[in-house]
Amino acid sequence: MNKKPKMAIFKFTGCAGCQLEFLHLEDEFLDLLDLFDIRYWKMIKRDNDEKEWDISLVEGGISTPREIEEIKQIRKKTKFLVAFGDCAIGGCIPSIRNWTPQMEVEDYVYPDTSSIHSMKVTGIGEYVKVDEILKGCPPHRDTLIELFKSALLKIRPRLRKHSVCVECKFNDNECLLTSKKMACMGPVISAGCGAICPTLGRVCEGCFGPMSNPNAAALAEIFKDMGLNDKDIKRKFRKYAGMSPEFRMEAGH
Amino acid sequence: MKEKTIKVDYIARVEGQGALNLDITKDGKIENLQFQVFEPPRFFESFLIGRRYDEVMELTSRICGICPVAHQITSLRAIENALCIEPSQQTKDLRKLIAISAHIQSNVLSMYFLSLPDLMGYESIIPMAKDHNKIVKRGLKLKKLGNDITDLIGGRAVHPVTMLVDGFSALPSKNKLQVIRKRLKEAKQDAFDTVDLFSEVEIPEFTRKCEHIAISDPKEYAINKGRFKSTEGLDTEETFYRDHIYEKQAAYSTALHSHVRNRDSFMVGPLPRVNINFKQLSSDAKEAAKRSGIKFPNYNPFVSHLARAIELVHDIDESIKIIDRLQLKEEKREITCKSGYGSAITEAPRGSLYHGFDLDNNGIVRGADIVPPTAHNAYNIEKDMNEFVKTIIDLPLDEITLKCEMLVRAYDPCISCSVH
Amino acid sequence: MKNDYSPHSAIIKDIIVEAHDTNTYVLEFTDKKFQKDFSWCPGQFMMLSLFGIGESAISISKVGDNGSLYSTIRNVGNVTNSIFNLKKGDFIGIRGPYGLGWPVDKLRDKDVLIVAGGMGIAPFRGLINYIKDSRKNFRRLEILYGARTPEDMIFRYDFKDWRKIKNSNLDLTVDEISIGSRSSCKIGLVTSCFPSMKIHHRNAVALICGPEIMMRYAAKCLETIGFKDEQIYLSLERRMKCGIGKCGHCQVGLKYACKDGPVFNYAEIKQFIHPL
Amino acid sequence: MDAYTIEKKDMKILLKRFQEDYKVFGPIKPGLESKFDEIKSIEQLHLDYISTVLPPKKFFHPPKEAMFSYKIEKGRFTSKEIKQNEKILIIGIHPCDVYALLKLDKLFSGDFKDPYYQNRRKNCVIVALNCVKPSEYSFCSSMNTGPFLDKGYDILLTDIGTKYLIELGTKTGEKLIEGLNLKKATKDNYHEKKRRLETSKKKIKKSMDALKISRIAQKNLHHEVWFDLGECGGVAGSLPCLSCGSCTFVCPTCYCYDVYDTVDFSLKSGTRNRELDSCQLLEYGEVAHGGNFRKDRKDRIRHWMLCKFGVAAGGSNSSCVGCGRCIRVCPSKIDITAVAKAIGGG
Ligand SMILES: Cc1cc2nc3c(=O)[nH]c(=O)nc-3n(C[C@H](O)[C@H](O)[C@H](O)COP(=O)(O)OP(=O)(O)OC[C@H]3O[C@@H](n4cnc5c(N)ncnc54)[C@H](O)[C@@H]3O)c2cc1C
Ligand code: SF4
Ligand code: SF4
Ligand code: SF4
Repeated sequence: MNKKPKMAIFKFTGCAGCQLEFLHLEDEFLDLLDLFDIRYWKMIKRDNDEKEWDISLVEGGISTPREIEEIKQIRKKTKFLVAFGDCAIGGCIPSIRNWTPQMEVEDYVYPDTSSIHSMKVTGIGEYVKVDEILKGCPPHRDTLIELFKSALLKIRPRLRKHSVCVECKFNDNECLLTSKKMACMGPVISAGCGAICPTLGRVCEGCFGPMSNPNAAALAEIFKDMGLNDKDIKRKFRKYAGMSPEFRMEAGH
Repeated sequence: MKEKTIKVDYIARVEGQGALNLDITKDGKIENLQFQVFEPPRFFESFLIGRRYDEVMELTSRICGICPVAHQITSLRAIENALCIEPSQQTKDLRKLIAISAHIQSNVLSMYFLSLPDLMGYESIIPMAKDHNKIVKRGLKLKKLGNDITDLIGGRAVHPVTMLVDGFSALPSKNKLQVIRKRLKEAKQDAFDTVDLFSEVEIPEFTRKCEHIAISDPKEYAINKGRFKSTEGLDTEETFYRDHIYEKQAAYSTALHSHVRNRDSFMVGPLPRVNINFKQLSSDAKEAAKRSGIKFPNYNPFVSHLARAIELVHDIDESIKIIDRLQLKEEKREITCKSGYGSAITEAPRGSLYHGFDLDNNGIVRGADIVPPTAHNAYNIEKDMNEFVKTIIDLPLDEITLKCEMLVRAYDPCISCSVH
Repeated sequence: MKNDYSPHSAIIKDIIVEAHDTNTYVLEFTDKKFQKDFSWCPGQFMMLSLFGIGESAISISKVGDNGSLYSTIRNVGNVTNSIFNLKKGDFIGIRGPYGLGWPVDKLRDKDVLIVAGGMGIAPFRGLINYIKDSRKNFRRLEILYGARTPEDMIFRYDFKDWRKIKNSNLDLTVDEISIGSRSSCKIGLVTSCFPSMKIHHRNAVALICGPEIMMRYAAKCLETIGFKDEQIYLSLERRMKCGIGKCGHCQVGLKYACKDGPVFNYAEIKQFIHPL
Repeated sequence: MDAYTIEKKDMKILLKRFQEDYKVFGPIKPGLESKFDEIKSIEQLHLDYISTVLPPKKFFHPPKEAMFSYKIEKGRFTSKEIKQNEKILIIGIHPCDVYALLKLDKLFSGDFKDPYYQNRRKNCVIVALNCVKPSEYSFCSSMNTGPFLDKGYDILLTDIGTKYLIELGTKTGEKLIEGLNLKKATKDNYHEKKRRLETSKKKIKKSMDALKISRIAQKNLHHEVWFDLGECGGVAGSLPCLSCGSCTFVCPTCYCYDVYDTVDFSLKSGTRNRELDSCQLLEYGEVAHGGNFRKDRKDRIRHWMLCKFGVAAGGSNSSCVGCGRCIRVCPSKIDITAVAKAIGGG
């Protein structure tokens, strides 16, 4: 009768925040243990089963040759592979370093770089096929729950990727960009967070990555009109998803 | 010459990717002991260069998903020190409250989710949840309380968003704070029960006197600010951190090893905090400590769990105190950029956390220096292990292995942080 | 107030496998009176509903003698996939019928040309049977049906009957035929059958249903052989969330596909379905 | 019907009366970015507001709402309509927004009725407020939807200096002020109202040809302005559209919504919900096999504008009322009146 989906959770180059977001489902945690058979989760379990999994959540980007091998192995043993959070999708914040020569980056931190095997950070999609992405740094708990439920129902989760402005409007917020002339990234960033930042008086910095079909060039132009210089604009786009094809131009080469 | 080899390729129930290696020779000597951190570095210090002062907190937050709040506050304070800004009392209070909430969350996670399964004989909390439903539920409830406070003040629990240089972008609602206050009151009993639980579970008898360091303030149990103090006489301001602490690289580890200048490795974390700042604990926390039967200062690293539980009692008391004095008024912030270096030390859940930034005239970062608690501890873990293994050398191999892992988990290392 | 969004419960009486990704479901309302009063016309659709998953617009391909509804479904997404996991005896929600069906009145005493692509044959099945049953009201019937492969063709068991209809022709085309298959289909686009049709455009009406590109192309071809826009009708597919002209998704120019369609006169919507 | 006046400082009397039977909502901030929210005390009420972020549409066709709760037992479902029967009163709705509601009323009735909208509408009293301080973005006067109102209200207020003129539109309105001992309105009061209407009209700078626009738009389906709006910008100084959707969500006549189900972990019960959707968003036109009827930005913004010009399926029921919100919130400075001008309907 054991038809619980077998689940695995992995960490690569990242901060564990996405796994924490999972752990922060305190109200649902015990339900989840009943519904899923968690077979691999290093941060939580000592006995980890490396056989095969129905669903794997992968947190973190890929930044070493060892990680490339590991993610390929995981792909082989996984039916449904989820890029869990921005790092796994496109490298996220750590990818800011990709614009600096790797040697320079390493020399600044380590006296002896011979034992460091880092490369540019990328998302896991660079090396393996990904079945679903959960946007966000970290993804919102609700989207995680949506993913779990749709996995149980075997349907595609409803994860809308329209702009943050939509959620911002749902909250009846005054627009920071048009009324306060603050450089908000909302119009090009994917919804999912509930527009937390604009609702709390801060511009959207873009932690859910690009929305579907964003017009980054136009927003960059708007920022320029507001008095931001080239470097400011690059910094804005070269943050959570600078490597994404959608923001690549604005993030600079 | 090897008789036994202890090898853990990927240490479970800690944050991040680390391994453990050591050989025991026939005559009981320990060789090749390595706490190998193979977590890939993300080079925060490198890519922070060129970023603006007001986004540093947002970036350093991503060093760690468990203790983002600590990184945010440390960054903010370092930047404020560089810009010679003294934030308002309200900002300090709110920061302290959110820092404490993060301590509650992280410490409960460490105690209940990561370490308790060892002490109660489970591989993880998952099977334990069936047999000890009440205990697990208590853990979840306490953790949720911590998270909800972070959520309320910061906007979300992981990588909160409201903290700014010299203030907050939005203040929490008073009504919601009152609801939290009520829940804190109710959680008090859970905190006492936690202390009881961790004074009852059996921990290894092992003591190694090493240097314990924490920030300290005579007026309060220091979290966000204090003098950098040790049990061996170190007593300095955060600005002079680099005069006393330096790092060395070990080839097998991406985490650097910290040393006290002219001395040795040292420990930071809840145990050093309780040891050094026992006097400043709330009276209930002190009382709970007394009842536990353990004497402080204490140099058994496994007592760290109990120290976390004692801090939990204190954290709840302190949170209520802060909520009661918060007025919550909108405040104006005005920031002028200037060049300079600023540094700060705070107590993250896992111990002292150092950030230092060099800014140019336009507020752009020219240099960054970050030392997280687990980087402070990494070398000390090896030193402890070296002594500890000697005391359990006669046990079967898998038990030695488990005990070694338990020692690592007592430190609740945050490996991603340590590498950053 | 009556709630038009509220689905009626129906039971799956039978499942007929049509192709590897297509099944026909025979549905009966649990409320027998409701079933008796149910009236429809060919080309209309209903909203099938699975609570927890969602709703989908599905054509009524036939209504049985006892009033049971036949819906032929291709497995493409959430709702359709979940319907595929259902068994005989399982329950499903139905709202409808909705929309305006084929313009049967306009077909009277006319040659009728039916052009179907893929799933597009589903809404025609009812119409073809209707024409068969009142044969004298219509003139020549020409059915052109194209699919990807012969195995993708649905209602194959009906072909024999359709071929028996007097003064009619059924032409089948496919994109490809696998080696060894004994198919009588032609390879090519449905439009390749236009030249051999025995109907005269001056007194004919063309009805098209299929993927939108195919419909646009077929309509264009019909224009070139003399059909006027007014003589062409299309049944459009759009995303539908409510089926009753409230949610907005199915707008085609000034019309809703759900309320004013899904069958439209080509002249009416031409300018909205051709991309800029 | 009779008309009355009330001193502004006495408005709390009116509010108190309203609160006896209704939960009262009104604008809570002065200026352009106000918000309709619950009014518990008179200090919260800011009738001097210029416009709100979301129109009062949010009370009748909320951004998100649950339609049904359902249960599945042994494969059979039962569903229950989720009803909302709270009696509310909204004070301070401007004429353009009232007109928008009248349009939505039509849209949500007809052969098929929307019980959710209609129920909420039935349970709500409208205390409208003539607009003496139109925003720089408004063009209601050319759409015949303002700045002053002639229908659609239970009670209508007009700021006539130190007083409000109170006009009554329905029996409900009449009943509400019964026994309050208000002063009867004088000729002078009406005179002042008229004077204010004239000055208010003069403040309106933008315009659009309401009578012609739908015809003109229909003739210009392939005008180059659509391409410019979607891809290059430069329509009266605008940048290209971002597809952020803001314009549609703040629009008082945009009605499109998406429907989706949620389940709880039992997978056996949950709710069927709806949420506002927008034709400016890519997902709006998606269908099976990767199809999308409005993949290009220019098609989406064209559709939106056409809808607002009354050339989409909503017809005049979804067309523009000239509130100016979309102009204000557009980060790319796209101005619907400028687009109308560009195609010759200015
Ligand atoms: C009038 C009418 C009559 C119809 N008659 C029939 C009929 O008789 N038989 C029949 O089989 N079909 C018919 N259809 C088509 C049918 O309605 C759709 O195929 C069906 O609604 C698909 O629903 P679904 O929930 O299964 O798929 P959905 O889950 O809605 O997905 C459909 C497709 O859309 C895409 N998609 C949607 N959302 C996303 C997203 N967020 N991300 C990525 N991709 C996405 C996917 O490619 C997916 O394959 C008819 C349609 C209309 C309008
Ligand atoms: S504040 Fe930002 S997210 Fe909100 S509407 Fe304005 S631009 Fe969009
Ligand atoms: S189709 Fe019309 S009503 Fe719907 S979102 Fe677009 S403009 Fe608004
Ligand atoms: S608000 Fe402006 S940028 Fe955003 S979708 Fe509307 S027209 Fe486009």
